[in-house]
Amino acid sequence: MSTEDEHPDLAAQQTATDEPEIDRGLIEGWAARMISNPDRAYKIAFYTFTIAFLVTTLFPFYWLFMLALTPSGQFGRDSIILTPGGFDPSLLAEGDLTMGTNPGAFIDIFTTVPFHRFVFNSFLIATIGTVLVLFVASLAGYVFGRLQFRGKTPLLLTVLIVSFFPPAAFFVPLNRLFNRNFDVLAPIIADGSLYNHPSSIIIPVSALYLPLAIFILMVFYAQIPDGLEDAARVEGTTRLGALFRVIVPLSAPGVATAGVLSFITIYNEYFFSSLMTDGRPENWAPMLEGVLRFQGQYETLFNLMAASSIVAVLPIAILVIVAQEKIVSGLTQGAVKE
Amino acid sequence: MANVKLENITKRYEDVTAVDNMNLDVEHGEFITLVGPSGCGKSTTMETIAGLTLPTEGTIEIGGRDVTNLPPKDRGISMVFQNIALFPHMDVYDNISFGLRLRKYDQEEVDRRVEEAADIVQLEGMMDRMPSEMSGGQRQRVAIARAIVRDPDVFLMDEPLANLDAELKVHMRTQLQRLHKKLDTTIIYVTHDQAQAMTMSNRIAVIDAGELQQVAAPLECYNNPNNLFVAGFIGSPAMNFENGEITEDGFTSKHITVDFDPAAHGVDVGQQVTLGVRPEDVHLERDQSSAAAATRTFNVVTDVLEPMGDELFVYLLMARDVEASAEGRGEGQLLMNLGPDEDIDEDQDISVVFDREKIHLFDTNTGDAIVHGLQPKSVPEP
Amino acid sequence: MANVKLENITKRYEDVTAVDNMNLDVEHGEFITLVGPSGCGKSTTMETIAGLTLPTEGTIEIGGRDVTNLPPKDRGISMVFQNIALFPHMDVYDNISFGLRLRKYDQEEVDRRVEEAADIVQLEGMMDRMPSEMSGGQRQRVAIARAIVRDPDVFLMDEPLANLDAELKVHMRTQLQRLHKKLDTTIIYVTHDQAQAMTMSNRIAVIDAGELQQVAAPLECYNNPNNLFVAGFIGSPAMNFENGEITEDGFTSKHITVDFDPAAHGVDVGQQVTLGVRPEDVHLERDQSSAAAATRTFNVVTDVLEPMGDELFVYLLMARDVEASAEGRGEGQLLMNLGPDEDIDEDQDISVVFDREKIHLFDTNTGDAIVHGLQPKSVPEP
Amino acid sequence: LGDDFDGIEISADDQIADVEDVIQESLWDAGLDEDIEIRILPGDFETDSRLADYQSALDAGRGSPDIFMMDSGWAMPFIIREQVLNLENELSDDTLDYVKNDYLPATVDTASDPETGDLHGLPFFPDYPMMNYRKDLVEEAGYDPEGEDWSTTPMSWQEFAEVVEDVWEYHGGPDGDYDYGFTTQAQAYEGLSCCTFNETMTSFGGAYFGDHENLFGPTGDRPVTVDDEPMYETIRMMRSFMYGPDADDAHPDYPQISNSDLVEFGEEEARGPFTGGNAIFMRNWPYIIPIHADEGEGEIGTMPLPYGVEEGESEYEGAGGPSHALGGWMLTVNPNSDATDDAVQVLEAFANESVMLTVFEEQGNLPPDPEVLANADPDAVGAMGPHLDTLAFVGENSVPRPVTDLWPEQSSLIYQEVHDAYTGEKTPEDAMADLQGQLEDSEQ
Amino acid sequence: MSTEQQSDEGSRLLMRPLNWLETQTEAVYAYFLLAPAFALLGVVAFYPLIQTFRFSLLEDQTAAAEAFGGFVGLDNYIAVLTGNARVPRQFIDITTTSGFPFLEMGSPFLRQALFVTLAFVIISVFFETLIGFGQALVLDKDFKGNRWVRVAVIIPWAVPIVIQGMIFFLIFNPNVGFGSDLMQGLGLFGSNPLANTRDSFIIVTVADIWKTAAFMALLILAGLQSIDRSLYDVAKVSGATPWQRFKYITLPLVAPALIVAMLFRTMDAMRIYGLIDSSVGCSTVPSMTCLVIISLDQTRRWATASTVAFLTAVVIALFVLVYLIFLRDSGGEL
Ligand SMILES: Nc1ncnc2c1ncn2[C@@H]1O[C@H](COP(=O)(O)OP(=O)(O)OP(=O)(O)O)[C@@H](O)[C@H]1O
Ligand SMILES: Nc1ncnc2c1ncn2[C@@H]1O[C@H](COP(=O)(O)OP(=O)(O)OP(=O)(O)O)[C@@H](O)[C@H]1O
Ligand SMILES: [Mg+2]
Ligand SMILES: [Mg+2]
Repeated sequence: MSTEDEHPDLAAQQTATDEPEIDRGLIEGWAARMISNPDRAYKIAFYTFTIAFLVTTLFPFYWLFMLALTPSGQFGRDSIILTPGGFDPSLLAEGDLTMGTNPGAFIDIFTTVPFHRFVFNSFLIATIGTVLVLFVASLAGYVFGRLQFRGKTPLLLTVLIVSFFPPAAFFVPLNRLFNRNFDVLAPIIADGSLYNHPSSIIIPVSALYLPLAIFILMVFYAQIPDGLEDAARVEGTTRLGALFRVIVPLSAPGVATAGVLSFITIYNEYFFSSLMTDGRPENWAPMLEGVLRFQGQYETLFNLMAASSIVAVLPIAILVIVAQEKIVSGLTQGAVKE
Repeated sequence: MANVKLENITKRYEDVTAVDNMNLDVEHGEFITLVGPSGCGKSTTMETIAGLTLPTEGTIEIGGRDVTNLPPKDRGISMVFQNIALFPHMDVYDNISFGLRLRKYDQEEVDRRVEEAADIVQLEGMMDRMPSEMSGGQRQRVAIARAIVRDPDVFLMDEPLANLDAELKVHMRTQLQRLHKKLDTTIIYVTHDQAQAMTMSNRIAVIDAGELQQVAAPLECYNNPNNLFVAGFIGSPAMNFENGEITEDGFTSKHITVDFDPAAHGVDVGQQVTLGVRPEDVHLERDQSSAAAATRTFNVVTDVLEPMGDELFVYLLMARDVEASAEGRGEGQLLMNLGPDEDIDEDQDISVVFDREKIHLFDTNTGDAIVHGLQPKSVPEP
Repeated sequence: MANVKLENITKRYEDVTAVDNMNLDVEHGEFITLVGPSGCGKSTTMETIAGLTLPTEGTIEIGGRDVTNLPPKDRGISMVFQNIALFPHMDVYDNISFGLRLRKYDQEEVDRRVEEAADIVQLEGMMDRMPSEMSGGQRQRVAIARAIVRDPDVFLMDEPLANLDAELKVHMRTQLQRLHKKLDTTIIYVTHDQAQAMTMSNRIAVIDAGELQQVAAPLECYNNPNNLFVAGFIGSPAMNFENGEITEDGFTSKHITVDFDPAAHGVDVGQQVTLGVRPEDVHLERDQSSAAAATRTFNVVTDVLEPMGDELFVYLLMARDVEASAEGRGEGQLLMNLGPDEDIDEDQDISVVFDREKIHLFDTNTGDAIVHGLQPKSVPEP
Repeated sequence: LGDDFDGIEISADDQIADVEDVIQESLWDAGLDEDIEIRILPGDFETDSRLADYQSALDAGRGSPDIFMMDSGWAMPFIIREQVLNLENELSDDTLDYVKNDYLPATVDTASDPETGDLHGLPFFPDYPMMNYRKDLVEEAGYDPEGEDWSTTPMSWQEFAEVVEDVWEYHGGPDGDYDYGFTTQAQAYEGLSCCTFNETMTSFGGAYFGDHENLFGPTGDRPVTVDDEPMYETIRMMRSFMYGPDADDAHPDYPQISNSDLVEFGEEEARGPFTGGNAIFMRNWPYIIPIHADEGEGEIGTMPLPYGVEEGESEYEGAGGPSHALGGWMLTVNPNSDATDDAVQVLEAFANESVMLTVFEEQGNLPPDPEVLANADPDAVGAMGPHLDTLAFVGENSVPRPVTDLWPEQSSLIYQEVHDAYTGEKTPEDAMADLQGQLEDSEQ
Repeated sequence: MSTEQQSDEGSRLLMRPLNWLETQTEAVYAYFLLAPAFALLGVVAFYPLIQTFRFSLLEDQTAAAEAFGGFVGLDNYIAVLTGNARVPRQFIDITTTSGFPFLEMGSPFLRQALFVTLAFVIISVFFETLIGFGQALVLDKDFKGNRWVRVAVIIPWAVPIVIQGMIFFLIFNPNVGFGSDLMQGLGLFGSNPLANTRDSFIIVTVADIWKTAAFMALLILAGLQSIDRSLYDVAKVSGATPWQRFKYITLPLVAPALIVAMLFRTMDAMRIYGLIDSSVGCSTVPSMTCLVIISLDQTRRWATASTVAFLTAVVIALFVLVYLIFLRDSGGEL
């Protein structure tokens, strides 16, 4: 099968070498080459775009990093642009390796509060939540994407309706529900209520994220050729088996995307988690609670917030790196003869 | 015992009836081939048997059990799909062993069977290729291996050899026949390849527009086709047809007359009939000895020659004034089949005879066969 | 002028060399067919010509222009893909008219051409079906229509008729030939179907494992194969081979001797050669008149019979003690081709002769052909 | 992983949670039953979120935490709704007496039901703003704060503005080393309506709801008095400070001593430049003093906030003269707790001088009993030491916020209109007229 | 009857319900598989929504422990729609006048929750889609280092909203950031962007685009990856230029994913709150959800909050209708 490895390279090299360049101005020659060789222009445009995207997406991060390195006393002295506040390279000569910055912020966040525990809580909650979401949404996505039955459209719309409401709209009833003491739960959970229990974060957040996951999976599952599901069923799977053994792996880009989106959402969730836990890391308070610990009634340790946000984003960066193999796996190619 | 029984199976899509009230009884251990024009409903029939499509009406039995509502996995079948349908995310080994792994066979057994199947389809050493890295024929062989690696009661094979070269086709043909004998399974097969249909099957089921036309042994269909459709469909190149009328003396058309006793053949004088004769039953006058009973001689003109290496197809015009229709054989055109070295040219006047015993008569209006082979004439020709 | 010229084309994948230093010169207006075993590199060659894959080495010219680095759209080609690859989101009309709409033909012209193409492939009235609602053969016909609706300089067709029934195949064959004449285009064709290869092509290019074996007119390949591979590959069923040695008197093997003058045929005494004879050049002793020059009689035993309707294949064992290998024809096995009504049984002792003029000799070690057709013996046989 | 702590949980903030052990010790020392353990939960970071948090806990009838630390800015609605325990019958008479007689009266008011006068919360610590200034810079410019006893002698806004202008000018003005002569908080947020605007317009003799006895209600039966001259004065003065006397709706008598960044400033934004050595005067809460001691530039001095008109010159009782918005926190008991008795005992222990002192030393949180502050040893309280005088003065001149059940929505109406007037989107007259209408509506 | 191996007893038991399912009709099967999703949604979404709807018909009660008073019918809705609700910024505040155009803004355009939200949604979703598509196309290409570019492009989406708000708040903070000076220098912003409704609106919009373009990119990328590459071969041979391949193959095939992405982006943008709250503040840029939260958390007017939430849902429903029509046209399942 051919891939995107088209010929621009070869073509570009060839024309580039036999182009007489002596008597042309630099720009003029360049323009002429662009015109005579659109592939090259295309390539340059491509890299320009890529770099522009990179700069715009990464700059705020870079800036956040600079903020983290700024010692607390340096806010407001001069604005932070490309270097952290208080940055003074001349200090290097005096043996100050930090050059007036405060890399210690990245240690302080673990010593002043157990930030790692907060991150762990969020990570665990997000992992469980994501698995739950993907499983439930897979079943529903399969139904909506691949089955024909009466009542499908109304049901699908019903799912969608959930996303019409601001999360706050669910809050008062849910708060009353989750804080009620259920005697049945008493043996499992300390006081029979879900307060301070991870499930009180996982359940509402998963449910509110469910419609998006269902829609994403529906779209991707619908695209898998029927032939493959048929083949799996003949080979001896149930329909559900075919879903998890064939349709899900083949929808890897969609599933991984839904997974990443849901993981990030749950990982960063704050609204429900701040209300369903008492804020102690032992009681499953989430990562964001940890970040916001650095924001007091009056004093806000922006540098520590920045440092902790950077640290908090790391697990997600790793997740994305791992998942991206799946996100970009374009596997269906040549699956069936059509 | 794994007989397969279709009873009144009908499958309707929105605007097409893909399968129309089909009744088919496949014996245990039988090798039956479904043939028919493209879009006639062969694949749909297979899918219904497999349980992948629910029939709109009718019931299906496999091994005496009503399976109409059973899921595919409980029907004891395996299937080669026309569209191949390899799992793109699995390598060859995983594709082939998929069904076995589902059934939790132990690793050794899986390996052994996969190796055996790969051997049969000549795919040794490709075990870790992905489908996207294989040629069309290789993919098809993986699909076959995936089906034969298990030993189900019924094999459904939809065009399993379409992308294979002649040699491999012959090889696979033999292998499938051996497998059939060895495993004592029932095989339902779809092919467009006459050679496969003729050589492999116990019976052929000829389908047209979703309706069963004839179910019989291959030679039976070839020699005694039920109707015009079967006659035209079975045999390649197809039978020659000539529309005409029954006269007192036999058959008369614009170009030819063949004389026989209408009464003795169950036709009425004046009846519109179509006469059919296969290309190999048209002989040069000088070879007329090879016909069991030659008709009178017809003078024809050669049109196009198609040398095939092992044989030579000669298109004939029954008269100089016949328009050579390029769209297959038209009225007044005739095809004959000669040895490869026959010394013949285009646009040459020659004389041919038909083999009387191989002449078929059909009712032009209903298409039903009337007679296969003309009886010797009661009154000897002068 | 749209000749196609491949010069030293090589295409390597990670672990396979799909095309190996191929040189091929296709004339303007020629119809050339690539044949070869599954996985030999036919599709890859087509993709290289189309510009979908960059060759690892070598250059390609179309119409005298070096197109090695041109994108497919600037090569003036159209292609039928082996995997069909219809656009799933377009109905039949949109699939067929895709290329035309890209080129902004006006609506009437598009309609006219689409109708014409649909007519050729017999898809009238299916214009608004989606690919998922069609049978395998119907989809393939859409793919063909999509390619022929434009008039490019070069047509590339990879197995375009694989899923069609015999009748349709013949129809399409004729249609493609007409199209070829009418449009005066160059066609490069891949097929596994001998009949197509033989009847349609001006020349056949036989490929094995990425290497070109012979490029010649179909009958040339059939009658004068360059080497053992071509001899075995072209012709279905394949040629019979017997390995033996040259003696003073001619050829001797475990089962047969054929006498001729080694010197006159350019072979040395003691040389290991393989004798080849096609099934249709093996005759019953009683029919030996039909052979131009019969060899001596061999006594053989019939093994399996395969009645095909229009002919009968008989597998022969050259001696009672030969093991009938089920894996195709092995040592000491022979296939012959008889008329359908020949009166013969399995396991019967019969005598056969070969046609001397149709005997081929190959060097067993190199595989190269030495002689096609034995000369009349200088010393008449007693 | 559930924990089985069965002591008393106090939801407070992060900083207080840090000194849990010290507080526990001092509570025990103050006579708390040794069996009663406390645990301080960090609670939420922001006062608004904490409000939401407590609201949902109380709405759902949740039993934990046992004690809430509530902002006096929003505790009143809970008290009015009887959602927190009425302490009147729970606390010992001694403690009740001590609180009602010796605690800063304004803090007791914000913790009591306005209708019945029943105490629902134990004031934990009050908070009041001061004017902070860079003593070193002021002295360089030729002033003598100590000699002139700035620390307990309030200036008028006019005097103040001139001093600031002068000092700023001395150091180069807007183009010199200091971007701001003066910083305060004028962002559109609670702090504007409860505090900075409130205290400034009060010092000009204005009032939201007429006489100060109306501050805690009764809602609906009190006048709305925002469309009034002191309000315009305050706004015009602030506009002069930010945009200069020549700007639209600016007060021509006041010089420019800052810039329009103030409309984006909350506490931290105001503190940043000051601590960072970029501002000379700043209105802020005492929390900045330990921070400044740690990392700030120069020497810090404090004084009361300036006043607009003399005390008593106001049309409304209680308004006029130096005014300092009273903030602060109280402890309330969760009635759903299954250990209310223990929780009340913990409160009793908090009403103890040594506990107050411990908290003051550890956290810089002022004792609710002014006597304790007065008796504190300046050397024992760290950075706060030099500022005890000012704090005492400021405490006496504090003005509570008008918290009722309607305050949260009235507050946002106020800060939005005031902010619009500050930024010049509306004239002071329009803004206050609009506000008058809105407040009257909400009072119904 | 089958010669195939039987799985062990345990998994047979487990298989039994699955097998039972296999033999049911498509509809029964569908309902069965939907059960978990609807059970979850039922408890966490539908039940609360019914409650919330009930709340919206009750009277607010700020001075009692119970937040709701008696039944008042649609009074809350009328109050909110006529600009008379007890909220600091109105949902919609239009009065009729006698002269042309007969309608007059009661407060400025960007101070009315409905309008500020609509403007925000239209602008941000438009640019997010555009930029996200561009990013996805870049990410879809094979080039050196693309895995890192991919991570870089996706990562803004991983930043918690509060932090994102903080970043933009600080960038435009006069003390810390450089944003105000820069934008003033360019003549785009006034002196105090965070205090200016228009400037703040732009900041929030840009911040949102910065963050959520990645969401679009991710979904579109997944859509792109699911396209059978051999279709591009066919298109190339048919003579399609890269643009035509995009238009006729990529776009229609990615459309279902794209529309779902846009649909959810739109719904999300309609509910914007966290970003505003943590950067410029709800009083400067009052979105619909801002009103909900203010009434919920600050003023404890829960009936009003419920009413605004339901009105928000109605507005979103109207938008969704448009999408569903597109989704249907694009051949998506529905
Ligand atoms: N993408 C790929 N990566 C690795 N190997 C490949 C790839 N594509 C094809 N091949 C290998 O290259 C060889 C030639 O393949 P090609 O598709 O050209 O065969 P073919 O002659 O068309 O065969 P068939 O008749 O079965 O279609 C095969 O061995 C195949 O496995
Ligand atoms: N999903 C579908 N929706 C509508 N019509 C369909 C569908 N599937 C098949 N058909 C139609 O049903 C008829 C029978 O199709 P089927 O696939 O069984 O044909 P076939 O005999 O296998 O043909 P071929 O030899 O071309 O594969 C065809 O006319 C086809 O167009
Ligand atoms: Mg089919
Ligand atoms: Mg191929």
